[in-house]
Amino acid sequence: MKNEMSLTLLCVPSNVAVARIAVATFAASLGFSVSEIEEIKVAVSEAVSNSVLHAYPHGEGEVTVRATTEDSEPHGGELVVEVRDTGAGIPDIAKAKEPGYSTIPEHMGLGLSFMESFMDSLLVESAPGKGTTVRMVKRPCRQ
Amino acid sequence: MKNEMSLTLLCVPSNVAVARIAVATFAASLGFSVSEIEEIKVAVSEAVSNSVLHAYPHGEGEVTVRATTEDSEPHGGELVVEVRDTGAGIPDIAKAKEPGYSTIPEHMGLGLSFMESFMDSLLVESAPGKGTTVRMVKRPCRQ
Amino acid sequence: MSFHRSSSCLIVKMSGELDLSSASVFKERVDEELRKTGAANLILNLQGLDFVDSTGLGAILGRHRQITLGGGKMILTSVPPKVQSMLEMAGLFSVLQCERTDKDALQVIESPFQGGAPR
Amino acid sequence: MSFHRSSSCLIVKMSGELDLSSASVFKERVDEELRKTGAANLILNLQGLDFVDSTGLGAILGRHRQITLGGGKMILTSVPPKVQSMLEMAGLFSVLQCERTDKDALQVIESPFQGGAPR
Ligand SMILES: Nc1ncnc2c1ncn2[C@@H]1O[C@H](COP(=O)(O)OP(=O)(O)O)[C@@H](O)[C@H]1O
Ligand SMILES: Nc1ncnc2c1ncn2[C@@H]1O[C@H](COP(=O)(O)OP(=O)(O)O)[C@@H](O)[C@H]1O
Repeated sequence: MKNEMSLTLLCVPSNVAVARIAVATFAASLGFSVSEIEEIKVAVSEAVSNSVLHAYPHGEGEVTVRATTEDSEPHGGELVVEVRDTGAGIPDIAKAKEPGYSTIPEHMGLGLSFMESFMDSLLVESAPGKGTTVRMVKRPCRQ
Repeated sequence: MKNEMSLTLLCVPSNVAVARIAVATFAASLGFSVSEIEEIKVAVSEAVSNSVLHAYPHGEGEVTVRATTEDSEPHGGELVVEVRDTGAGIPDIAKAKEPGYSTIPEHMGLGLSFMESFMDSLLVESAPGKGTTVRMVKRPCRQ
Repeated sequence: MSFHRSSSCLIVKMSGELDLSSASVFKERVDEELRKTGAANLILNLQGLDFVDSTGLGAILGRHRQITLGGGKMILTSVPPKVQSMLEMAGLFSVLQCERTDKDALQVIESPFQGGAPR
Repeated sequence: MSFHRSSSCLIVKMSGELDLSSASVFKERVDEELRKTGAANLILNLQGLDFVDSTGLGAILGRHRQITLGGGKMILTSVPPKVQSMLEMAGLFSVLQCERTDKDALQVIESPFQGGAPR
């Protein structure tokens, strides 16, 4: 089924749950298993947490979560999630993706690794000063 | 706490749940009771169902759900939800609000009544051919 | 949603949410089950129902109309408080009969004095 | 989240979600409870934990660091399968000790041979 949602949120911690629960409910119609939905929730949580934590160190900002499903082959039943902010950006994406690398001391540096593990594909686009877009795709396993 | 969300959805039945669950999660930080959150879910469900059912009889369309909370007095802790479509509009709002009035045979005609009962205030703005905006406000009771 | 059959009565245990999206599935599945079993009476157990809105109530009322037209009886059981107050608001509390348990409802349906279609 | 005290050990039963929003509440409340009770060891029962992400795991690891620095022992119990696989991915399975039940964990902590701070 073709479907689209676009959710824009203020970058505050309590909105991370809004984003992951909205996308999980949106994805439910695609026939993902319970544990696949859990994986989608973690991936969205990581991406939106990153925008909240890293994108706007000096003030307020927004993050937009777009999700789409297509009904045309060969993309039948595919969930695409795009998380976009217009914040600080990532100077070195390869470095950011290394497990354990974080620019915030108390943090794990595992956000991007979890997105990569839990979704079928991950694409990070970022330009310092312009912002970051994370694009993730997942297909239900039983299809 | 000041907070904002804006969610745009394709008008398909499965997105009604996306809207009500997103707003319920968004509202959770305001300290509503469990049963108040249930009431918010019903009201949002009714408003978004109306856009899906009535706004675009001849094709595809979108509905946008905006929710905000303010931290400035006297609106401290107030949830404002606005559900907007750009569809058919309502020719006679007073008539539409009558309990039991529906232009679709199998339906109850109770959507607007439930919004009015479950929220503290309801404002309907509509112009035939232009679309409909429903604005609802609710404050947590224990405040 | 799960189905049970007891003499002339179909018992449907509801679960999850009943809204615009699930109402059509609910209608189809209940109607199919009524056809398959030939049951004249219907018990809807609402215990597991997490959410219902006016579209969901409409779907429940629709089953009531159909069962009543066929001379049968429809009874709601284990009605959660929040659903109860919505039924009251909707003025449906007088139309839709409610009983506490499935057993109570079965007794009402099977009693020769209280009506309900014959077995 | 609920707290129980058993000899030198604080037992915290987790519930709900542990993410960026709740992690700070979790830290504050556990640290306050550790201070109030003076407990040197910590058992985190994860049975009721519905959701955790890397920020949540970071908050758990933070408590582990603190307890270990103080010479105590921290043990996770009733770890749900999905949390277990995230701990494995994060390479934390070797760092964070897990036991099946709170009782098992208490035995480990109170055994003089297995370490843990004295009562
Ligand atoms: N949206 C973003 N905006 C700016 N920087 C980001 C963003 N996402 C990730 N980063 C950078 O990449 C690093 C690694 O990210 P990640 O793997 O998610 O770990 P963590 O969020 O725990 O630091 C972050 O510490 C941050 O410096
Ligand atoms: N967003 C909308 N766009 C167009 N018409 C609407 C919209 N919302 C409500 N209406 C009209 O108002 C009537 C009453 O609405 P409501 O009380 O919600 O009952 P119901 O949705 O069950 O018909 C509808 O039948 C419809 O004709």
